[in-house]
Amino acid sequence: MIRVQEKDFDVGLELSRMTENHHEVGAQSVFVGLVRDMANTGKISSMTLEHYPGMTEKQLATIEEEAHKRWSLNDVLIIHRFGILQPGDRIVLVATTSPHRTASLESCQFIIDWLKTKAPFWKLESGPLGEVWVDSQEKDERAAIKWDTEDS
Amino acid sequence: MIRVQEKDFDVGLELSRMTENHHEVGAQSVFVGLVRDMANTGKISSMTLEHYPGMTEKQLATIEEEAHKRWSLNDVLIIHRFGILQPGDRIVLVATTSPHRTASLESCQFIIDWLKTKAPFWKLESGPLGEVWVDSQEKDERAAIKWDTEDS
Amino acid sequence: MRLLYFGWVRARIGISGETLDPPRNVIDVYSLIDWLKMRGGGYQEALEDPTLIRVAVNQEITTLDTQIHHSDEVALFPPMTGG
Amino acid sequence: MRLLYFGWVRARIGISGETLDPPRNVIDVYSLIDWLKMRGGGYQEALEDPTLIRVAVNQEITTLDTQIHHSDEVALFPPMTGG
Repeated sequence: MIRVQEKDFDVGLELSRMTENHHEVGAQSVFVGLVRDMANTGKISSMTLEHYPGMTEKQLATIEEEAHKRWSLNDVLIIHRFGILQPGDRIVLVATTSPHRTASLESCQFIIDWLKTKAPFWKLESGPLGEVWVDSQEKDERAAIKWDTEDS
Repeated sequence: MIRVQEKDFDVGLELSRMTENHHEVGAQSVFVGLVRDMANTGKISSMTLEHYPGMTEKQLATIEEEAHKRWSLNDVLIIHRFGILQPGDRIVLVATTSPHRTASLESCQFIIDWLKTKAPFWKLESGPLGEVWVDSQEKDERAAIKWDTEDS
Repeated sequence: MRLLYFGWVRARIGISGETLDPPRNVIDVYSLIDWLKMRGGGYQEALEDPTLIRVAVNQEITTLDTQIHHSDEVALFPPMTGG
Repeated sequence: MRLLYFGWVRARIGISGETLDPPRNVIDVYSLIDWLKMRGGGYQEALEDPTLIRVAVNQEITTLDTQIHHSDEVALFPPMTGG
């Protein structure tokens, strides 16, 4: 399941839903991304997440489908927030369940690497230097590309 | 923090505690292990986790310390249950927080690989053939050894 | 043609989107960018270095040499920073 | 010497632990296993194949050639299956 929303999510509730009454699940791997208070330019006061409505949902659905193709998974959950967030706020939740741990661990990492470079979000940090757009990271590109080459 | 306990744990509560008022955290990676209803011998009715009290805590503390040595982490949490569990019950929670996702993702996987072969637990499944001890998996050995060679 | 701008491309151009009617010689994203830059001001500033620009046509990520048509939704933006 | 048994080693021997006074020629875990096997019954069955046996001395995982003393806590068990 994928969700793009402004409001926060309840991690415990979301994770329980994926495993309750699903006794074929042996492993659940989870990633929670949060707004850090430190940016390159100093302490930030807020972060605005802009996104491309419509395309975001399409991209996330593509990632979800790709994860199911590559691994034997019981379920995939991706929740990505947009809007104005404060330090300590949750940004993203990725969770995958599978009978065995390797599929679940690998697919969770795959999805988060993918989101970094292929989900249409743009981050604007408000800090001591005013508003600064977060640059894409070359290491994020490399992390995402790694999954392409492993595939071929 | 490490905990060895008979009772269940509240995943949402445990994860929130690690990030609330810790605004230096940008990434939290989590693994939840659960009792699957399918074993090699068929559907199981329960699983008994035997452990070595005292040594279990020592081993888990060693793993925690090793993770902190290898990665720059804000926090590590390992909760491992023992006793009689039913299909769908949670067995283990591993969670790591760090400013950046790579440290958190890698250390979480490291810890779960380590636990599989170096935490003194033994699993007894009750199923259609009666009680059967779960064999250690050669692939678990390989997964754990991988971290040794990466280290050297 | 429906145009959408995101991130600092949007901030520099000053609007989040618009519907424009590019001339016939705008056949792909490259020529669209060249045409927009001629409008000057924020467009020139936002699109100055096309190597920094990413594009989606009809909500699919693609390359700057992609052919485009009047009925397309074309979005221009900096590299994405999700997750 | 404090001895502890876990997993199917415990199940086959039939007790979870005991305090024994091994003879002088029991100098390492190998010779402890040999001596225990001579007690027959569950010990023989549990320890028949020493390659399947893992050992901790004073709660530290170690190898079967580790020297042991009367004051040690020695635990014998199958490969661990945590997580």
